[in-house]
Amino acid sequence: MTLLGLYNYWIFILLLIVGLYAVLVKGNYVKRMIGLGIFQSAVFLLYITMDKVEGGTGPIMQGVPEPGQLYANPIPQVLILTAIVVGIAVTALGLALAIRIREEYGSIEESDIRRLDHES
Amino acid sequence: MMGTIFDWLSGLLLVAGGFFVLVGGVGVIRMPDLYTRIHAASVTETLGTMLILTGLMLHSGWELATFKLLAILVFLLFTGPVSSYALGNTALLGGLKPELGEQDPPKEGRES
Amino acid sequence: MLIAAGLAILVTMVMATIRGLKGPTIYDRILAMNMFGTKTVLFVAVVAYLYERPDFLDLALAYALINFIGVLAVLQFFQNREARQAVRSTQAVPTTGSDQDGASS
Amino acid sequence: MIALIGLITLTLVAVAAIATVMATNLFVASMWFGIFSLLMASNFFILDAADVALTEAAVGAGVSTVLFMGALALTGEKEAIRSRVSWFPMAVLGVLALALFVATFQQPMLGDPMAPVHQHVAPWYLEQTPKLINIPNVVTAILASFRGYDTLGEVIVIFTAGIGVLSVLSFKPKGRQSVSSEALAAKVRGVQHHSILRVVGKLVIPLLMLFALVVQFHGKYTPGGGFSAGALFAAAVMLYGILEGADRSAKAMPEKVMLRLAVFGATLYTSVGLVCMLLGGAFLDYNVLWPDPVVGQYFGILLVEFGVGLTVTTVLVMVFNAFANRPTY
Repeated sequence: MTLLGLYNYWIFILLLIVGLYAVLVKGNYVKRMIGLGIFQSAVFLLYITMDKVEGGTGPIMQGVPEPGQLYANPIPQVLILTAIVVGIAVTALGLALAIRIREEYGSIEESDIRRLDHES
Repeated sequence: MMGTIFDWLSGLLLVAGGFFVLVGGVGVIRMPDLYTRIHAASVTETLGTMLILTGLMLHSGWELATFKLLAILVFLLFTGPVSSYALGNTALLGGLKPELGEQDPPKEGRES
Repeated sequence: MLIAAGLAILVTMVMATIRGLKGPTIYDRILAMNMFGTKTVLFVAVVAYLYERPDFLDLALAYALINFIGVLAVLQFFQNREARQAVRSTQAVPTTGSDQDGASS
Repeated sequence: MIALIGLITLTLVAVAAIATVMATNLFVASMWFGIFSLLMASNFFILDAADVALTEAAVGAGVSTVLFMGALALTGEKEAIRSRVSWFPMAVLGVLALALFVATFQQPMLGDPMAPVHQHVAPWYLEQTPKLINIPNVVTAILASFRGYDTLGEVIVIFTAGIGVLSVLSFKPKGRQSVSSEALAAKVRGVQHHSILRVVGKLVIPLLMLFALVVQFHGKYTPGGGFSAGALFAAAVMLYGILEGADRSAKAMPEKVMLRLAVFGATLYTSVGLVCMLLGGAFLDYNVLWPDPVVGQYFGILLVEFGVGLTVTTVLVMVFNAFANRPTY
């Protein structure tokens, strides 16, 4: 059971590596943005894993809270709540750049773009 | 007394809903082509959803949450079949042929 | 009972994942995504009761309204694709050879 | 039992992530990304983060799928397969994975109440929110009041990203003929010939907008707030654009108006802070807005959340309209 308490962190590592793999190795720009999305989600998972308190509940109080009531830590939630929307805005910017690159080069593969740059 | 009856009923509905959801899931894996799979998935989307959400409604009693569950149920009953229809329609227009059995079905009645 | 229903939903999610991984056609993947949408609604509703926080049902409500959009966007993309390619090939001036849809593999 | 459910969903998340990256068709990849985000949101919910799950639901399942589809329509969906993968990035990834894996053994276990993160300011926030601000949703209280400065920065980032998208897409390639959006619109009718979809879709749009408003203004009491409400409202506009054609959604939500509203939202946030300064408080110190500090906090949070919601909605709508109305080159 002790090891299961670390499972969230391992999945976090896996997602981080998978996302980073897509960003580093894949040559397609849209695929890279998807990889970046997975990478972001990995970080979100790490933060949200931190907020859980055993026996606690979501940090939204119902009426007057009982004295011993535990709540999940709200701070990581606040950070991630804003980060998700910032993440989609940044993804949109990346996709817009990919669209422009496609229009100029006719491709969004890095190898093609390198070749075209080299030729000209 | 009423409480326990509702509890039993809600447990029954939840288990039945879980069963139908599961059956639909098996169907999605086992069925031979897309259209039959859509058919199987629809079971989870209508019958399973209805049973589970009704079970939850009975579980919660007469509260605000009941109305929320009712709203969820209504939305799912509207959107689920419609998106199934849209998917099937798109697949058909996209040129995916349904996998039909032979003209004379075999006597055993086994699929494909 | 709640747990039984929750586990049934989870197992169905696993099955939908298998279908998505196997799915011979692209439509099977759309089907898997569609199934995932509804299953998530049910899952969130059941877990809200498991946690005894029915006020979190708002989330399930949001899902029920939202996941329709994803499926529609996908289908619209699909239906537009052929028309877009047809228009592109008739109207656009052909440029370099590597222009065809970035498919210069 | 919940732990077991968490294990299964996390494993599914991992499977979905790997499937996303392995898919060579970008269309399939974004489909898997949608599944990934649904699972991620379920996970957030299991980990007691209802607000985050709501935002992820609105953004991940709705908005991001729509935006990826819009981009793929313009860039093409096939990914070139690379046969040769250089060893260097793989080595970096391997070392990183190993280092992180070793580091996890010093991390606090999941749900450990003694973890350092729970010892710092979090107990103070949980204790003082009912007294100082008196709203049940502590996340909203921290977001809009205690850490309002931080959120202002995030809003400005979102606004800047929106401006970035518009300015990147304002360039037109030279010397290449475009397929005009009219010619395309004549051919591309999308889902518009499906009467059933249109009828049901139009039924959903007003309800979605209403729900977004509930999330916006009731977010002090239930999960919600400006960020999730903005994404939900934008999703409603996107649904309209999908059902009726993007040209119509651009007409209903013209870029000029959207841009001004986005500016207004960000300015509203800042000016609430400045008004607080004029009234003798610190920047974004809502206590001075009203004789009773708790009421002052109430109004401050209301206005600030409204500014956030406005900016998020308009930026996402602008991005959608810019993508969907882009002529194909």
